[in-house]
Amino acid sequence: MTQDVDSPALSLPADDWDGPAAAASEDTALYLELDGWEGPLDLLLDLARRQKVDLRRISILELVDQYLTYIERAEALRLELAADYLVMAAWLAYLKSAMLLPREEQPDPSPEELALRLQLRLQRLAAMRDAAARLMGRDRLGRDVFLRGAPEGLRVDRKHKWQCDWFALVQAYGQVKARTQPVVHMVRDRMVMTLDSALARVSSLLGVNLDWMELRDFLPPPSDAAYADPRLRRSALASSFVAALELARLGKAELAQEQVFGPLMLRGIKG
Amino acid sequence: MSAPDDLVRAVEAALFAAEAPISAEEISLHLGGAKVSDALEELASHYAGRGVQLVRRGKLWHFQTAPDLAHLLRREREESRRLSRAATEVLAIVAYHEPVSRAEIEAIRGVQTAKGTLDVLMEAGWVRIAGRREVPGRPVIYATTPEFLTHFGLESRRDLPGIDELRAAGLLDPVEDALAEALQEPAGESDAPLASGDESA
Amino acid sequence: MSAPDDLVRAVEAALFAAEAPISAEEISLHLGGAKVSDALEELASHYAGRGVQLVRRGKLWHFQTAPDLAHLLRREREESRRLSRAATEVLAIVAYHEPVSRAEIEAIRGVQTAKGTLDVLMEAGWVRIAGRREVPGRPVIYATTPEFLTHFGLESRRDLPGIDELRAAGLLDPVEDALAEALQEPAGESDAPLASGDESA
Repeated sequence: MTQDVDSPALSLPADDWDGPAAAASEDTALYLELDGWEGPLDLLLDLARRQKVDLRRISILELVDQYLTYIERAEALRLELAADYLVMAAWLAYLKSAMLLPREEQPDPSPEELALRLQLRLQRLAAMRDAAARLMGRDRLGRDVFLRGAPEGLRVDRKHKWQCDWFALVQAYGQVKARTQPVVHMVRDRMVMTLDSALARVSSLLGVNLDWMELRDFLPPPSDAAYADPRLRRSALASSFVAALELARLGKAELAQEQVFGPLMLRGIKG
Repeated sequence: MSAPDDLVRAVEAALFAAEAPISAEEISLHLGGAKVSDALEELASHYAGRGVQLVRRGKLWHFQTAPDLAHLLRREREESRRLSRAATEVLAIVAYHEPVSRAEIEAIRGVQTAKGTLDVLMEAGWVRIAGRREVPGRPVIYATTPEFLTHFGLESRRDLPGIDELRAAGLLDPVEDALAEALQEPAGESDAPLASGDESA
Repeated sequence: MSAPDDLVRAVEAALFAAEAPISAEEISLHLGGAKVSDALEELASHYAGRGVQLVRRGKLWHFQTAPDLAHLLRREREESRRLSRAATEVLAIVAYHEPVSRAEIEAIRGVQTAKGTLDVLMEAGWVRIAGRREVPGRPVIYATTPEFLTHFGLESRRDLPGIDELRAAGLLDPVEDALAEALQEPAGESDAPLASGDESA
């Protein structure tokens, strides 16, 4: 039941439609321009209004006939019709045949219900179309009534009340001074385990043990007084790790780690 | 004629000076929080019948020229772009049914509504997005704006032309509701719409 | 009050809607050549004493809000805002080094100082232009105002703590430490790490 308004199928020269389009009644000449309608419901409403009776008392049968005549005529003139119009035509033809059947043979849903539904839809569309016209006909601002042409304007001047306290002020100055003071960088002398000594230690231990061992086991034991300082132990761990990588690179060791952050296992390679 | 008091004068001046319709609250803010509703009423009645009138649209008030003088004042410059028929229909549907989804608009019109149609109405400032309907798909729903009331000279949506009659006639209810109701009526009455040509004359 | 006649109403509406002051001849043209001078006089006297007045300037007429109400058309709103970190630094430098030029402020801060920062301080009423330095380029020099002393509760600038006191209070800690601490916090909140409760009173 829907149709694209912009469908090019509907743009036709108006010349094609100079004569009466409907043969049903000569006095209601239908000057039908195909692009004058927004879809089949719009066309049906227009046809219904030509019956010049209240939409609640409209003859659906007559309406169906008019629509089908219109579509047939358009097809006879080999006008391209949008699919929506044809779908509606098929549905209305079905409705008409159902309505003509004896009451006991009527299908479900009943033709009364289908016809009523169509009628209700037409009523609602007509109501909104009238409402739109009445809305547009009101005294509209800028067209019928006017605001003051040159208002002085109401102004709101925003004024900031700035907040700052003594401490923030003094502290800011302290930070400026601190930031611009010459700074001397001191690097503290720290005990480290050198890479060379770690390399020597790890490779000698690998030589005596062919099983997987965790990297930490290669470190000097904490009982070793020289390595009691935790910072030196961290250095030893780092150096031993680099040593392990180096040995793996040289093909003298294998590394394995089962999970992220899991223990790093190390094993010597024979030969 | 009695001279207006200071508050009335001040409210009058604020309304004249305002560049756009203004609420009582906003006027009150300008006047140091004074209660302005009585002054507004007094002004509205003072200006009734004059060439300029004080009108209320929703929560907003403004002065405007009297509608019966339109023919004298209508500007020469070309009328602002006319709305297409599709756009006026969509606007009416939004106004009379709000809040309403695009699918509901399309169900009434029987055609798809081009995206641009709603955009035009939103650009004009008459329609806004009013949230989403809490049903599957959460469709966007549309409603009218305060500017819509101002532009079309409506005090509120209750002033929409014919809205009471349409509501009483059930023409603002969905087709399904109306159908269910109609089918419950005695069969004799529901035949009427199906009457063939000769009966409907 | 007698109702205005149609001509008066039309003149009133035309004057109201006019986008600029308008002459009697022009109004007359709008109204099909009617003689409008009496209507203008009647309107001028009707509006005398109201919040809006019809005034004549030379040959041109226009409505304007009553001059005694002009102050109502402008409303001030004060918003409290915290001085930015950069502005606080600049204010401190001006306070410690005044009078000082912008180039000197930048040399002390080690960063460029946006013009807007000094404007804010002048808007706040804490910094003023104190003349020009008699060196090439004659740069503007800035100093603090009496309001500055009042706001910060200082008898004179000599009440500002000296460098030694700042150091004792930990306010001259090496930048690295302050920076490291500041970086652990959301930007802009870097004040706190240096604050020690009892001093901030």
